[in-house]
Amino acid sequence: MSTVTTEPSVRTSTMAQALNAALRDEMRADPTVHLLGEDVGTLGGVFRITDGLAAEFGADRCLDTPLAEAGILGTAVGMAMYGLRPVVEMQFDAFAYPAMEQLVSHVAKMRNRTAGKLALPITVRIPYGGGIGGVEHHSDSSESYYASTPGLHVVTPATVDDAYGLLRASIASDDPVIFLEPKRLYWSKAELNTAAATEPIGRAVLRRQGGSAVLITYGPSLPVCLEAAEAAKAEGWDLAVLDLRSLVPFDDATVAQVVRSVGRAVVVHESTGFGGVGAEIAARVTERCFHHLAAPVLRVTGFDIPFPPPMLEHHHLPGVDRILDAVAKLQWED
Amino acid sequence: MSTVTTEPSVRTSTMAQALNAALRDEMRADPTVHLLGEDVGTLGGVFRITDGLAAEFGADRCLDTPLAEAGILGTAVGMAMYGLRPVVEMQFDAFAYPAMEQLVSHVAKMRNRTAGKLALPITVRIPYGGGIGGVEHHSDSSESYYASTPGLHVVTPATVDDAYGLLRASIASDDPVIFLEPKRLYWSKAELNTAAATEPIGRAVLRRQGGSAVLITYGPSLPVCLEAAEAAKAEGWDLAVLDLRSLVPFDDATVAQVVRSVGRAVVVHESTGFGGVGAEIAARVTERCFHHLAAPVLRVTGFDIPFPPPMLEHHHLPGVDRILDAVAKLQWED
Amino acid sequence: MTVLDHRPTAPVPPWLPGATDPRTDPAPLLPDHTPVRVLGTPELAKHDPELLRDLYRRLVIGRRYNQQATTLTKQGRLAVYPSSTGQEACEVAAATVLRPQDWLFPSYRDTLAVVGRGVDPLAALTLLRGSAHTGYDPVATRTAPLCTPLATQAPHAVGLAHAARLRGEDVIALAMLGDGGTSEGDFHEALNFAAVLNAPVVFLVQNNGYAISVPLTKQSAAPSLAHKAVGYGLPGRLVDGNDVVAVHEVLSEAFDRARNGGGPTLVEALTYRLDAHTNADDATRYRVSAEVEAWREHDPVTLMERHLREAGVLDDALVARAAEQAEALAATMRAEFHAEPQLDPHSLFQHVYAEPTPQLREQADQLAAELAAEAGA
Amino acid sequence: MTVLDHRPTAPVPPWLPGATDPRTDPAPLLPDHTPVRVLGTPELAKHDPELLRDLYRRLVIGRRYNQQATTLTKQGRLAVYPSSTGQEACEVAAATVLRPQDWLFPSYRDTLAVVGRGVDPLAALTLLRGSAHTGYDPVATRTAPLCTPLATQAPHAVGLAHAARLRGEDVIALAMLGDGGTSEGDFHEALNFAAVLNAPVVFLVQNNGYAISVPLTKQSAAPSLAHKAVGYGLPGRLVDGNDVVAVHEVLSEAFDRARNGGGPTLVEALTYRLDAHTNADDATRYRVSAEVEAWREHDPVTLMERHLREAGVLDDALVARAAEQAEALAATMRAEFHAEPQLDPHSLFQHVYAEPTPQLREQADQLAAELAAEAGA
Ligand SMILES: Cc1ncc(C[n+]2csc(CCOP(=O)(O)OP(=O)(O)O)c2C)c(N)n1
Ligand SMILES: Cc1ncc(C[n+]2csc(CCOP(=O)(O)OP(=O)(O)O)c2C)c(N)n1
Ligand SMILES: [Mg+2]
Ligand SMILES: [Mg+2]
Repeated sequence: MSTVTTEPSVRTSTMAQALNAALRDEMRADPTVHLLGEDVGTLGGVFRITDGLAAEFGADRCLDTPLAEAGILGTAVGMAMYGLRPVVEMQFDAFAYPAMEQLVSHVAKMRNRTAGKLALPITVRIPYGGGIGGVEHHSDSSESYYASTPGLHVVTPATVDDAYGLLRASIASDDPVIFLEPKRLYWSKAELNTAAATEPIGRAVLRRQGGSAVLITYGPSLPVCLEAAEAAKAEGWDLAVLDLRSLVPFDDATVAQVVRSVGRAVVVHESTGFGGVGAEIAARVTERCFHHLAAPVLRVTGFDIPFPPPMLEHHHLPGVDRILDAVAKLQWED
Repeated sequence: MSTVTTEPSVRTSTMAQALNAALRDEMRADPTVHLLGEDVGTLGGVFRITDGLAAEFGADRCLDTPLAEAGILGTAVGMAMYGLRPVVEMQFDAFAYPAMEQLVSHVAKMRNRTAGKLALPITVRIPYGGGIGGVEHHSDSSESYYASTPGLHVVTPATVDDAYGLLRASIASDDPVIFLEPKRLYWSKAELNTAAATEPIGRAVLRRQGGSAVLITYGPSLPVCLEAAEAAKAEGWDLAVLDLRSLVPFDDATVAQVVRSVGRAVVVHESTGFGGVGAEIAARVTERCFHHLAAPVLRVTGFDIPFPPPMLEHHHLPGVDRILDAVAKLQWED
Repeated sequence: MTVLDHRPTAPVPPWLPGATDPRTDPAPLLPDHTPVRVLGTPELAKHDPELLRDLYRRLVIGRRYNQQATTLTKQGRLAVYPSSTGQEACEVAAATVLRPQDWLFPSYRDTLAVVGRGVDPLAALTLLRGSAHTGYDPVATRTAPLCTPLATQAPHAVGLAHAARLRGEDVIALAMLGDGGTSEGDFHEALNFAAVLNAPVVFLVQNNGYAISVPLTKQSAAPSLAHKAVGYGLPGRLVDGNDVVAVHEVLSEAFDRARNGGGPTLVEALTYRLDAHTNADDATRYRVSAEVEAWREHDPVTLMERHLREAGVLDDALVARAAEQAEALAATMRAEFHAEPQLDPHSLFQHVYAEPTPQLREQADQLAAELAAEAGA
Repeated sequence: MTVLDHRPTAPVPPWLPGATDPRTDPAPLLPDHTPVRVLGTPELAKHDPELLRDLYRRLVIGRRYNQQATTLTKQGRLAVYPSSTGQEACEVAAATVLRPQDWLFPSYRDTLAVVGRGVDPLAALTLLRGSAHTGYDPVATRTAPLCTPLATQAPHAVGLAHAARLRGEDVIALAMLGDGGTSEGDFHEALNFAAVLNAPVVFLVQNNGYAISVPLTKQSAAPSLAHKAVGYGLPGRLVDGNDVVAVHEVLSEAFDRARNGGGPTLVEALTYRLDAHTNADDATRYRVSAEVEAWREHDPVTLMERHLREAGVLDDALVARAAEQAEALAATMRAEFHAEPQLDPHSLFQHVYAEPTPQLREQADQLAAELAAEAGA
């Protein structure tokens, strides 16, 4: 991470504000950091994550681009080639798809294609997931596309601290990072100490201890898992909750250690299940912890359907009950 | 499948020829079938899969389009909306990425978005995978993107018969099908009986019986697995080989039945491992067969790297030795 | 001979004369400097008074529709509404020019055009209400679903028009999009395909000066968006988008050209959205009220009323009739949206594929069990 | 005040005069009807004879380079070679116009331009040899990797030029692509970004009449590809792509304009590839030999030689010198490609990330163990 030249602050902050603070502090610390995207300048972004940054740093460093996602990311590639550190905002998950070719064929591969001569320190910020009543194309969870593309880091915060710390670490990374922002947590609040909230990419963290089983999750599903763990007490289950924070690289060491110690695991995410990141997690946990498992690693995920209309989305999103149903299936009779 | 109005034929055929025959027979049987793509007309495609079809059916039904994959697929969507049955050729795996937005936001979702009123019977043919010495961007295995997108069928043949039968079934399907053609098998040869080679989408098939363990695979890796199974005899292992043929829908019934009967499984594919389709297979097999498993389901896949240059690709692609190494790890001591 | 009539003739070597002469077209490629206007010009007199009165009536109803829909968002009856207030002239002209057999490819902002061509208002707003995705049958109504991913509907319009032409049927596709949408690759690819295929499709770009907060000056450096037609060998037309008669005239010409095998046209209509981008947007962040007020002076509804009255085509009685019809529509909307929507959780699994996969059947069963348990608890 | 100087001023309402006047530009938007030519015109005399001789020499070497590379494919020393035989005038002019600080964004067909600007021929061909992806250091050589996904390098050029301008550095980016590439969305988005950002970038489209088998008539209905500039508010230029002096002149003008803050230019060079698309292609499937022969008459190398001899700028000695240098290059290429390439399997894992992930470290160990076992066996 770049040297912080700004005053650290401690205050109650929403995740949106924490992301804004991370951008501001990183822009102050490193003049090569440039933001670009649709409506990021004058408007401050449709979620206001870039609020005030054009005013502070000027339109050149917080650029309202034409409306073309491949063009935005492709332009960012060129900027990075000339030594800038671009941070791209995609307005919503589904609107990042037009940039897929630039992402897969260039952003992810450039370092490899050039034997390390050309690094692309680009951060692509993508608000993702449902739970905010968005109409179609506004609630996709597209992490599996990115996580299965070698060359990308895939990071997703679930707390206010991590939103700040991980975004700064992502911008400072010399590799491209897909930074997935759980949009339904934008308005979640906590105390943020910017001096303390530093976090390198790649470490999972145990958010809750528990001896019966572990819920492995990330991003938007963390609060749901914590709620489920609380509710599980009534059933006599003491559930640990593990927050991955980074899907790539994956913290095999921490995950395996926790799973081995409890012997039962449920993976929870709201993205569709088939071919989702949960499949990878379940598969690799099983490969590494097979003889410690009392039951198969189960998955609680969104259904294998296009994201539903707002009034039906609660049926699709994994909730406390669905998680507890899965926990109940963990063959407690053994 | 449409009524076949052509004479069935029996002859030795390459996979490329079988695909060509399937297109021809489907175009003869159904006048609404239209091909479009880059170089599919006059040239007959860079792999000659559409050879002779413009001559037989005219330029309107075998259309050389401008060079723009999103435009091609988007145009196909409109054609399908008007009752045609478009078959799109993407020239290579990596060149399908520009069409990702059309694919994910429209092709995969249109039926769902319109409560079934608007079906898109589009087949997108994509030559995929390595093993032919292609330079960068010519050897990607992109099946995980498609398999994790609800609304798409994802089909991939590994034999000459299936190339014919599954392509016809895909074109005849009222849903969009991503038809992945293993390009290194284009020149593989077998007897093709077009009358017999019919195959519905969605059924896995056991290509080789075996009692020790099962190799679960598809597309380009089938011949490698069969070779490995043969070589395994020397080690005293009797390996079954299961060819999935369709990744979506997934033939859970057949897969689970075979895994339960042998108790050990290795998933083999050449796509990168992390977040690959193999993760889904391993995860769901484990969920369904946990107590029948003597060992964790292991995966043998390409490494988590951008596809290597031609002279190094053999190190990346799963080969017989790597498969046997995995089989050796199946905890035979139990 | 195919309808495409592609002659892959050898490219003429460029040192031979004539090889690179620009296309000479009955419809000149470059748009006029000034946008086409009819209101306030002698041209108005040439138009059928019945058509003019109908356009006026539709404008009044359209404005009321926009207002009522906006009110519904405030009452929580609609999840979101991207209003076309100020842009009704384009919406109405589009709806009016479409014949029953033609297809409309609307963007999210074009519910008014959708309703205008005959789709039930409730059905047209279903997506924005949030109870289902598309509320109408696109095939029966010949109206594609409202399209959110920008410009992605444009190639669909091309493909449909092309398919209709291949079948020898007289069908025209109208794709509607905004100024921001012209920056997307799909816009480019669609225009190029349309031109190469000579498809009977018309592109109507409503240039309302903004893509959410981004003004046109940051979107394009072109003399006009209509100039974009030149690079595809297509005719481009610039029209005052608040002059419903002018938009109708320019679209009609484009439709005639398409019908007669003349291929696609790109129309840029200069207009302005008087409301925010959607009810969720705060337009004061990026534009000054003086600008909005200036455009209010050129409001498409009052403009039309003034000029038709001047021309003696409209009188108080007709104005009152239109207002009544508008109120009736608003009342219907209020009533329909007052009722709670029918929601069926099981519908989630019904139309993912023609036949649900085994996986979806399992998942549907799971949800059914959950709902049963909830109901039991 | 920022270099972009965006003034998000209110859009002028269209009923006020002047609102929609086309941009008046010192560089007129529309290309001339006829492509710029210098050879065979009195203009030739105005050019520095040293430059002319250098261009000639480079053409001769370039032709030989193409021939040798093609031979290497036949010998199995290159996996594939997309030859620029017939297009050397564009390749040479591009390489010559670039200053050391400028950046080149080549397509797969532009190895000759890459070599021409000073990259080692072996390094330039590494991708096509198949031993590694990019053989040269893009930063040190200011040459982006050869780009295969069509038109995707165009936005990179824009971004780089924009970044250089933001830093106040005099750097121009030259993006090279083919006629087919202009159909891709990325081309459109790049031109639009370039225009809006007023970036110092030049787009050189080599219109060789074909995208693999697809002739230009199926690719575009535009009067010329240079006309595409109009839709972005950019100047477009049409040039005889087999006239190296003309291409050099047109590119130089475009570079001057960019350097002086005049922004981007789109240049279309009319040319022809005399070879097949690559050695793997069979061009007889889609074009007739009469066409090829007609273009041979306009071969860029012989054309240049003839006109320079006529102008008294070139004599037998210089022609012989150029041929010698070309042979020397060919000999170097033969020698370099005769050696077996150095291959390092471990390199597979080295540059996926700055630091290998734990997963990649495991996989690298696995491969190392496999290779050790193989070596042991
Ligand atoms: C591909 C894509 N990117 C981004 C968005 C988010 N978005 C919705 S509307 C909008 C602005 C569109 O502006 P314009 O095309 O001018 O249409 P208007 O809203 O003015 O009618 C944006 C950026 C989107 N819907 N699709
Ligand atoms: C996105 C993408 N789609 C398809 C291809 C496959 N392809 C390689 S070259 C080529 C034709 C390109 O034609 P043109 O742009 O005219 O360049 P030329 O080869 O004539 O130099 C095609 C279709 C590709 N490389 N990238
Ligand atoms: Mg707009
Ligand atoms: Mg070409």
